[in-house]
Amino acid sequence: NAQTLPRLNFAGSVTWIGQVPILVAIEKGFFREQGLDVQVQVIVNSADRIRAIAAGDAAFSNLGRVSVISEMARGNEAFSIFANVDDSPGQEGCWARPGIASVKDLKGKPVAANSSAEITLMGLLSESGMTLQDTDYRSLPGTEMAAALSHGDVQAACVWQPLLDRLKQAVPEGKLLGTDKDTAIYRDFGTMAAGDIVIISRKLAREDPATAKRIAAGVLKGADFTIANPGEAGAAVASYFRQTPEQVTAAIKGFQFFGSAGWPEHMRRHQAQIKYLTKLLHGAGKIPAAPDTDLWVDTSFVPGGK
Amino acid sequence: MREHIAVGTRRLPWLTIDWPGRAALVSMASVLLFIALWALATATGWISPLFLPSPVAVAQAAAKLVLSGDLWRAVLASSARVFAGFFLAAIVAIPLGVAMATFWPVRAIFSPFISLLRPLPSITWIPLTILWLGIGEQQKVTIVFLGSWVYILLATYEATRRVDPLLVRAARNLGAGDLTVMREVIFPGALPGILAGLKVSLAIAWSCVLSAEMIAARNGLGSLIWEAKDWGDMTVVLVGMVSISLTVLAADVLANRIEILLQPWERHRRH
Amino acid sequence: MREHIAVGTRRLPWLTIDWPGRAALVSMASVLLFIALWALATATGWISPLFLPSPVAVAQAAAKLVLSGDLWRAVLASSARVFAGFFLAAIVAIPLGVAMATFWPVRAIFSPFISLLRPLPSITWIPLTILWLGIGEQQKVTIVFLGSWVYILLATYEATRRVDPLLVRAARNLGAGDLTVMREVIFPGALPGILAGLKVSLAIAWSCVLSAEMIAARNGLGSLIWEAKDWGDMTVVLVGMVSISLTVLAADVLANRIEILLQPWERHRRH
Amino acid sequence: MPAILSAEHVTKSYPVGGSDVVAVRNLSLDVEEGELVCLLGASGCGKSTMLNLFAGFASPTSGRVLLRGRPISGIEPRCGMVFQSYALFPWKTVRQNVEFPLRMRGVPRHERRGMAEFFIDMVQLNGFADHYPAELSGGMQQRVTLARSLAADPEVLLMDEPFAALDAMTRQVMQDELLRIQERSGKTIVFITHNIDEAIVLGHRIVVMSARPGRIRTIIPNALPRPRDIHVQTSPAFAELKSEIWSHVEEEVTQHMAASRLAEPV
Amino acid sequence: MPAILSAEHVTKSYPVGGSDVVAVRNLSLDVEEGELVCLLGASGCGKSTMLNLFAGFASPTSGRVLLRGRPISGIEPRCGMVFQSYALFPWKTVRQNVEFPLRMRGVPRHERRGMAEFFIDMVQLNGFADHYPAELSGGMQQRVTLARSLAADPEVLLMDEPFAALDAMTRQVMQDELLRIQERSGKTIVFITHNIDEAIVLGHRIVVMSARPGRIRTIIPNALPRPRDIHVQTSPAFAELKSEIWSHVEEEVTQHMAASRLAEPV
Ligand SMILES: Nc1ncnc2c1ncn2[C@@H]1O[C@H](COP(=O)(O)OP(=O)(O)OP(=O)(O)O)[C@@H](O)[C@H]1O
Ligand SMILES: Nc1ncnc2c1ncn2[C@@H]1O[C@H](COP(=O)(O)OP(=O)(O)OP(=O)(O)O)[C@@H](O)[C@H]1O
Ligand SMILES: [Mg+2]
Ligand SMILES: [Mg+2]
Repeated sequence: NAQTLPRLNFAGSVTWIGQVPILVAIEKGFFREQGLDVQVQVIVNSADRIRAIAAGDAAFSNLGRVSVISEMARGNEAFSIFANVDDSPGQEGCWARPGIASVKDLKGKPVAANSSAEITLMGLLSESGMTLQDTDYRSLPGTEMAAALSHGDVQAACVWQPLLDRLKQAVPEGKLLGTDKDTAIYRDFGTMAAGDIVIISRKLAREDPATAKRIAAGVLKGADFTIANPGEAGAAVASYFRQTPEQVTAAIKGFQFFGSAGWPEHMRRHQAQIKYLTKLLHGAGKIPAAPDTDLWVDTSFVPGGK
Repeated sequence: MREHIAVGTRRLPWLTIDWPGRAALVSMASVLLFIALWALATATGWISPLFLPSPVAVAQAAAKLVLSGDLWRAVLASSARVFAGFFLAAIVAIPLGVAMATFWPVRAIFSPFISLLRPLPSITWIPLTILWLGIGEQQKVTIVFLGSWVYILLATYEATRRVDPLLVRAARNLGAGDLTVMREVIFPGALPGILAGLKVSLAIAWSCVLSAEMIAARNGLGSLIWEAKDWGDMTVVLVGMVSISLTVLAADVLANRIEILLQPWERHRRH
Repeated sequence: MREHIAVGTRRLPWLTIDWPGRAALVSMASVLLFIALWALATATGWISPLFLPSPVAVAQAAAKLVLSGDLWRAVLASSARVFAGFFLAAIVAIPLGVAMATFWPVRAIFSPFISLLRPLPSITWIPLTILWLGIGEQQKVTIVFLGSWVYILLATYEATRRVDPLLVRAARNLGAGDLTVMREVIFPGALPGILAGLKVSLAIAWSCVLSAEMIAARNGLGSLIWEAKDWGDMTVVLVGMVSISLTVLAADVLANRIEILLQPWERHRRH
Repeated sequence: MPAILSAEHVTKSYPVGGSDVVAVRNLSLDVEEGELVCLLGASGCGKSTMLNLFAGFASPTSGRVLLRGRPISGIEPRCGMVFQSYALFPWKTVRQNVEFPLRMRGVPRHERRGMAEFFIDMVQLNGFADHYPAELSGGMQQRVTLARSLAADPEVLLMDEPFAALDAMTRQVMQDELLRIQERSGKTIVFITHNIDEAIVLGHRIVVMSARPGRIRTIIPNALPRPRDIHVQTSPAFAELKSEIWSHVEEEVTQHMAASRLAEPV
Repeated sequence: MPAILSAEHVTKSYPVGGSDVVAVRNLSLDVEEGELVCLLGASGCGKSTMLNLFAGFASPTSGRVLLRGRPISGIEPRCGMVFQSYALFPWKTVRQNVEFPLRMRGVPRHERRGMAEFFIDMVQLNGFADHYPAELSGGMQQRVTLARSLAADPEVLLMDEPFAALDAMTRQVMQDELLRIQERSGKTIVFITHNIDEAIVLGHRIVVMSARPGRIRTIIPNALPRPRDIHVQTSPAFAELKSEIWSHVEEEVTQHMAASRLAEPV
C-alpha cells in the first residue's frame, strides 16, 4: 500500500557513488519501513537541487557542499545540514593530456573542473604555489569533460568517480596529476576536498519533525547497510549507475561511508571542514560573505543526535 | 494554382518534362543515398561508432524504445507540457494582442514590456523559474508559456492591425456596435494571421520544452536526450532527435487540419 | 501613413484626442509604476530578496559589471559567436534557398532533409556537436549555425517563390538571359523577404548562443547567467537577462538600418 | 422638395506631415429625395472625401453636413455605403453577408432568411447564397454588396466608384441593374464615378468637380430618356451632353496632368 | 502586304484539375506591319492567352503562331509586351528601368544614358528619371512601361489592357499619347481592351472576340479620322460604329452573364 504513504522526493544524482546509501535505503525499503514513500529526482546540478528544496519539490538531498556554502553565504535559510554519509578521499582527481607532466605545467593552460573538483584543483595548485588565476580555468559540467579533454579544448580536467574513469578512457595515454588526497584539506581533516553533505528542507524539519526523524533514520540505516553488506548494496543499486553489480560493489569498496556509528564526532569534523572551506571560498572571492555555517546545522531530529 | 517562377529550364529542356511523381522519386533516392553513405561510413570504420553510431544501431535503439513503450511515454510527457504551456500562452496572448491593436492605452501600457521581453529566449528564464517554482511540472509549463506567449501576442497584434479598416467601416455603416465589430469583423479578420502565428509558436514551444527538460525532468523527450548524452549513448540521442522532428511534424499536420476547419471561407484556395 | 483600426473610441471620446506624445507618456508611467511596485515589494520584505532581488541591487550589480568591463566582454563574446554562426548560415542558406526555389531537382534532393531538420531545436544538437567538436568556439558557432540556417533557408525559399513571375516574364521579354534574370530580378525581388527572414533568424541565433553557452563557456552573456545561477546570484542573472534584451534590440536596430540601406526603392514607405 | 442630404460650405483638410492637404474647399450641394446624383471628377479631386463626410466616417474641418436637416455626427447607418472594393466579409457566405444588416436592425431570426432571399433574388444571385465571396466573380461580388446595402434599408445609398473594377461589358449590365433597382425602390443615390459615359447613363444630375482642392465646377441636369440603353448612348443628345461635360472636364484634366508632371513624388 | 504576325488555326487549352479548359479555339488572325489592331472581348474570352502566345510565353496546343512567317518558339523579345500591371522593376529607378533593355541589346554604356533620356522624354517624364516606380502615379508608371518597351525596340508591341487601371480622364490622355507615339515610330501594335470606346479611339481594325472558348466573332475596320478627339467621339460616325460593335458584343455578354449565373463557382 505504497500509494497511501506520504510521498517525498530525494534530489540526487546517479553519477556519484556517494549517493549509494540513500539509493540503498530506497531500494531496500528502509524509508517504507519508516512509513515514507521516497522517490529519486535526478537533478544534475547541485545548485538546482537546493532550489528544488527551497521550492518544496524535494524534501532532502545529498549534494556537493560548495553549492551549500554559496547558498548559505547568500542567506538562503530554506534548508538545514544534518549529516554526511559518504566520503572518498582519493576518488576525485585531475587527469591531464599527454604533454602535461605535473601540476606546474598547467600554468596558463586551459583546465576544467567544477564544484567540489574545483576545490581539489585549488588544493593541488596551491601545493605547487599556484592559484586558479595562474591557469586558464573553465567551469565545465563533469559529464562534458571527456569530450572537452579528448578534443584538446582543455589540457586537464578534474572530476570525481566514475566520471574520472571516463576521462581515462577518453585519453588513455594521459596522466593523473593528483587527487584530493594530495591536498591540505585531506591532511588537516582527513576528508575529500568538498565532499557531499546531506541537507533537509528547514520548513519540513520545523513543521513536521516526525517525518524529518524518519528521513534521517532511513538515511543512516542505508549507510549502515552499505557499510555492512557492500555486495548486496551494490547489487541493489547497480541499475541506477548502469553498471554491473560487481562494478558498483568494487566502487563502493573504494569509498568511505558513515552510518550511525560515531556519528556525532563525524559531524563535528565536517562542520569544522565546512568552516574552513567557507573561509577559503570567501578568500578566493567566490562567495560574497563568510556566514556562520553552524547556524545551518540542525541535528535535533537525527536519532542519536542532540 | 499559383504560378511559380522557374529558371534555367531553357538550356536543359528535359528538366521541363513534368512526369508525375518525378520530384518524389528524386527525394526518395536522395534519402536512400544519404542513409547508404551513413551506413558505409560507419561500417567501414571510417567514422568511429563512438562519434556516430551506425544507422542499424540507431534503428535497434529506436525499436527497443518503441517496444518498451518508453518512447511513447516520453512523447506524451513532452506533448502534455507543450500543450499546457501553449494553451495558457494562447489564452493570455490572443486577447491581449487584440486589445493592444485596437485600444491605444493598452498598447501604450504594455508595449515597453513586450519590447523588453520579446528578445529574451525562454532558456534565460530557467534560473528564475527554478527559483520561483522549483523543478516540477509547473516550472516546465511556465518555460513553455514564457517562450511562446510573446510570439503569439505579436502575431495577434500584427494580424489585428492588418484587418482591413474598410471592413470595420462597412460593419459600422451597416449598424454594428463595438462588440459586433470585434466579434464578427476584427476577430475573424485576424484569425488567419493568429493561426499562422500559433503554428510558428508551436515550433518554438517545442524548443522550449526541450530546454526545460534539461534540468530535472523524470520523463519527456528532452530528458531522454539529456540523460542519454550524460551516459554517452549517442544512439538514443539520435532516436530522440528524430522523434522530436516527427512529433513536431505531426503536430504541424494537426495544426493545418484545425486551420482548415476553422476557416471554411478559405476553401477556394485549396482547389 | 496606413490607416489602422480603432475600436471602442465611440463611448469614451476623450480617448480619441490625439495630443502628441500621449502614448509615450502612458508607456513611461507604466514602466515607472512597474519599477516602483517591484521596489516596494522587495523593500517591504513582501518578496524575499532571495527570490527576487530589489531593483537597487540589480542596478548596483549592473553598475559593477559595467565598470569592471565584464559586461562588455560578455556582450562582445556572445555577439562574435552569433555573428560568426549567423554569417555562415546566411552564406549557406541563401544560395541554397534560391536554388531550391528556382530549380526543382535541388528542391527534390534537399526537401526531405529540410523537413526533418526544421523542427529540431538547436539545443538538441548540443550532445552531438560536443562529441564531434568539443567545447570550443567551433562548437558554439556550430550551434548558432544549426539553429538559424533552416530559418534563413525557408525565408529565402518562400521569398524567392513569391517573386512576381510577371517580372521574370517581363525581363525575358526585354531580352534578359538566365543569369540576368537571377541577378537583376529574382534576387532583388526576394531581397525584402530574405532580409525579413534574416531578422527573425537573428533573434533565433541569439537564443541558440545562450543555450550553447550553458555548457562550458568561459565568457559570453549565457555563461554570465549560468554561472551566476550556479552561485545563486540572481542579481547578475537579471542583469544578464536585461543585457540580452538590450543587445538583441540594438542588433535589431542595426539590422533595420542595413535593411534601409540595401533597399533604396522602399524609401517611399518611410515617409 | 426639401433636400434629404446637404453639404453647406464644407471644407475638409488632412494633416500630412507638417502642413494640411485641402481635399475639399467650401463645397455646397443639395441632394433631393429619390434622385440619383453622379459626382464626376478626376482622381484625387475629393470625391471619396465627400462621400466619407456624408457617411459620417469623417467630419468636415469647417461647414456642415446635414441629413434631413440634422447634422451628421458619427457613422450614420441611414447613409449606406457601397464601396468600390466591395468590402464584403470574406468569412461570411453571401446569405450571411446579406443577413448581417438585418441582424443589426434587429429583424427576428425567422424573418431574416426570407428577407435575405428577397434581396439576393433582386440582384439575381439566386443559387449562390451559400457561396463565399472569394468564390464569386467581381461583378457578382459587387451585386452582393448592393444586396447587403439594400438589406440595411438606408435612406441614402452612397456609391464610391462601385463599378470601376469591372470590365466594360459587365459594367454595362450592372448599370442597367442599378437603374432597375433604383426605379423599384425609389432610393436616393449619390454615385461617384470618373467615367463620363457612366455618369450620363445613370445620373438625374451630374455634378462635375474640379481638381484639388475639390469644388463644384458645374451641375448638369440630365433629361435623357430612361432606360439609357445603347440606342440612347449612340444618340446625338447623348453625344451633345458628353461634349458639354467633356468641355468642363478637359480643362481640369490638362491642368491636373500638367501639375502631376511637375509635382513632387507622392 | 505580308502579315508581320499571324495566328494559324490556334487552339490553346489549359489543364485544370483533371480536364482541359479551352481558352482559345481554332483562331486565325493576321496583323499587318504598322497597324494598330484592337482585340475586344469580355473577361475570360482568351485575349491575354492570345497575347501570351504571340510573346512566346506559352505555345499553342495546336496550330501555329508566326512572326514574319517563322514560328515563334520560346520567349520572343521582338514582340515586346506592355502589361496591365506595369511590371516595372520596383528596385530600379525610371532611368534604370528604361536602360535595362538597352543593356540587354548590348548598347554601349556611353550611348545608353542619352537613349534612355530620349525615351523618357518621349513619354513626357523628364525630371522623373531618378524616381522609383512606387513614387509615381499609375498613369506615370504606365508611361514608364511604354518607354521601356520602346527602348527594347521590338518589331511588335503587345499591350494587354494597359490603361484599365487608370481613371477615365488619365486614360484619355494616355490614349492620345499612344497614338502620337505610334504615328512617330510606326510600330505594329496589338492592343487588348474590353472598352468599346477605347477600341474605337485606337484601332485601325477592331477584332471582336466571342466568349470562351475564344474565337473571332468579327473584324471591323475603323476608318474614323485621326486624332479621334472628343469631337470625333461625339460624331454620328463614332456612334454608328459603337452601335455596330455593341450589337456583336451584347449577345456575347448576355450569354456570358447567363452562363455565370448558372456556373459552378470558380
Ligand atoms: N486620410 C487622408 N490623409 C491624407 N490625405 C488624404 C486622405 N484621404 C485623402 N487624402 C487626399 O485628399 C485628396 C482627395 O482624396 P479623395 O480620396 O477624396 O479623392 P478621390 O476623388 O476619391 O480620388 P480617386 O478617384 O483616386 O478615388 C487627395 O489628394 C488625397 O491624397
Ligand atoms: N494558366 C492558366 N491555367 C488555367 N486556366 C487558365 C490559365 N490562364 C487562363 N486560363 C483560363 O483561360 C480563359 C481565358 O483566359 P484569359 O486570361 O486569356 O482571358 P482574358 O480575355 O484575358 O480575360 P480578362 O479580360 O479577365 O483578362 C479563362 O477562362 C481562364 O480562366
Ligand atoms: Mg476615391
Ligand atoms: Mg487578360
